[in-house]
Amino acid sequence: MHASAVLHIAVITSPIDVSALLATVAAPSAGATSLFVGTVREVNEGRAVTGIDYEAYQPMAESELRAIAEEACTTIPGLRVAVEHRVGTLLVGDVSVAIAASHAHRAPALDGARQIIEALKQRVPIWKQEHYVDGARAWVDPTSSVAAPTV
Amino acid sequence: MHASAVLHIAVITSPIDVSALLATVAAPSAGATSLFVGTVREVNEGRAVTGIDYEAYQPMAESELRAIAEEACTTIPGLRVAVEHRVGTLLVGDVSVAIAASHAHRAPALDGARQIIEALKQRVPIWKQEHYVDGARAWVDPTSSVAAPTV
Amino acid sequence: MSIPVLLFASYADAFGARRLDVPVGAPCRVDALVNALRSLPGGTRLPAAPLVAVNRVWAAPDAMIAAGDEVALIPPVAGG
Amino acid sequence: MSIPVLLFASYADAFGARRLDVPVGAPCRVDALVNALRSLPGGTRLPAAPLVAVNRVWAAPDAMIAAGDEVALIPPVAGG
Repeated sequence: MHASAVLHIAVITSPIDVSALLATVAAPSAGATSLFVGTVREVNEGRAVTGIDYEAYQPMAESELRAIAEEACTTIPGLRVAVEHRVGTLLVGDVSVAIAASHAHRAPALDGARQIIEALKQRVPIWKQEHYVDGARAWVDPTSSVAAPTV
Repeated sequence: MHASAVLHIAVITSPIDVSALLATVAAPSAGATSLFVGTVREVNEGRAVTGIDYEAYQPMAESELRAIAEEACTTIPGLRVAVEHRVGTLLVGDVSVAIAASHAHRAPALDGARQIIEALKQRVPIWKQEHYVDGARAWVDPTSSVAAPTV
Repeated sequence: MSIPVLLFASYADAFGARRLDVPVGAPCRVDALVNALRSLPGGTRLPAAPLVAVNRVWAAPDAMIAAGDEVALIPPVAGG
Repeated sequence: MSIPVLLFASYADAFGARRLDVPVGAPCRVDALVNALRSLPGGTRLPAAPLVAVNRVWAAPDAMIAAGDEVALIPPVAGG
């Protein structure tokens, strides 16, 4: 069994290269890779979205992402992980987050990627302001059902 | 919510292009994509593997793959699916199977990809003969713990 | 008076062929065909309940095989 | 005699700034700092229990803030 490894963690403004993430976690010992990709959707809670501004508390976002990845590598020995989150202004269809997790076997790889995206959504200090077709903007607040309009 | 769709199913001999699969299931309505990739591992059950010959009962493999994908799209409304399995002689690190499943939300996308790989392993008439460093070859029989050596 | 059967992977190796004309008349039950296969050279290497597909669909032991059906003996699958 | 607090996203909008010097002396508890923030213009828009990070680590309401610590008020996160 290959050693667990957090191979790459980054919060970036440039486009995410999912192929590079897959290559990063590839290994002769890995028989399975699970890649989760989050993309900007054209609608959220019934409102047409044209784009999203992602903002991060950069240093803490990176340290939390690394902590989450390391926790996954601890609970899942042999897991190899690479995660990127993109910030700045993204358009519909742009990739906002990508998580690649590989392992000798499929169940740990699938569990690993899922564990990471769920933790990311809870703990990583990143926020998104949705831009709507009518020109309105609102910070998304998952803790309340309605996005808090700010414009 | 986008309609469910089995966008692409193929059993091929050429290398699998995972980026193309991701593009196939991409949609403005999809906020999440789960890609599962199976690769040839350098070792299986303790024996060093140099490569694998994959053989398929081609027409039934395709029809079972399509049936599995359609079942996933039925149980998970809004799921968009693309699946490719590669046959022929593959080397360590080559991609043998790739499943892309997208959806508006992450849980259905993650569930969909997983449901498909599990069903594929149960029902799709494809077989693998592992090549070992000592020149031996053996068809893998998941129903028995030991691969049945044939050479 | 025989039924052609497609063979794959370990079963093709066992019988030394990818296609075999099994000396049994159609129509017949799947399990009857399997029993006939057991008595052919290499047939002893078949497991207790080998999987069979008729016209590319999984077939139960009591399913009927008609003349002209595409019959395949399916080793334990190992895709992915 | 104030503690600089980093603000982000909806909180930066609420207070009209990305950084605020909160008129309270260090050391002080996290919840004391939050209460001081509530009384500033825009402070009423804070939720009941806003998240706070001290030196980039989540801090409980009873955690202590020392002089020089990096303190950030963290709106409900929405990554991914």
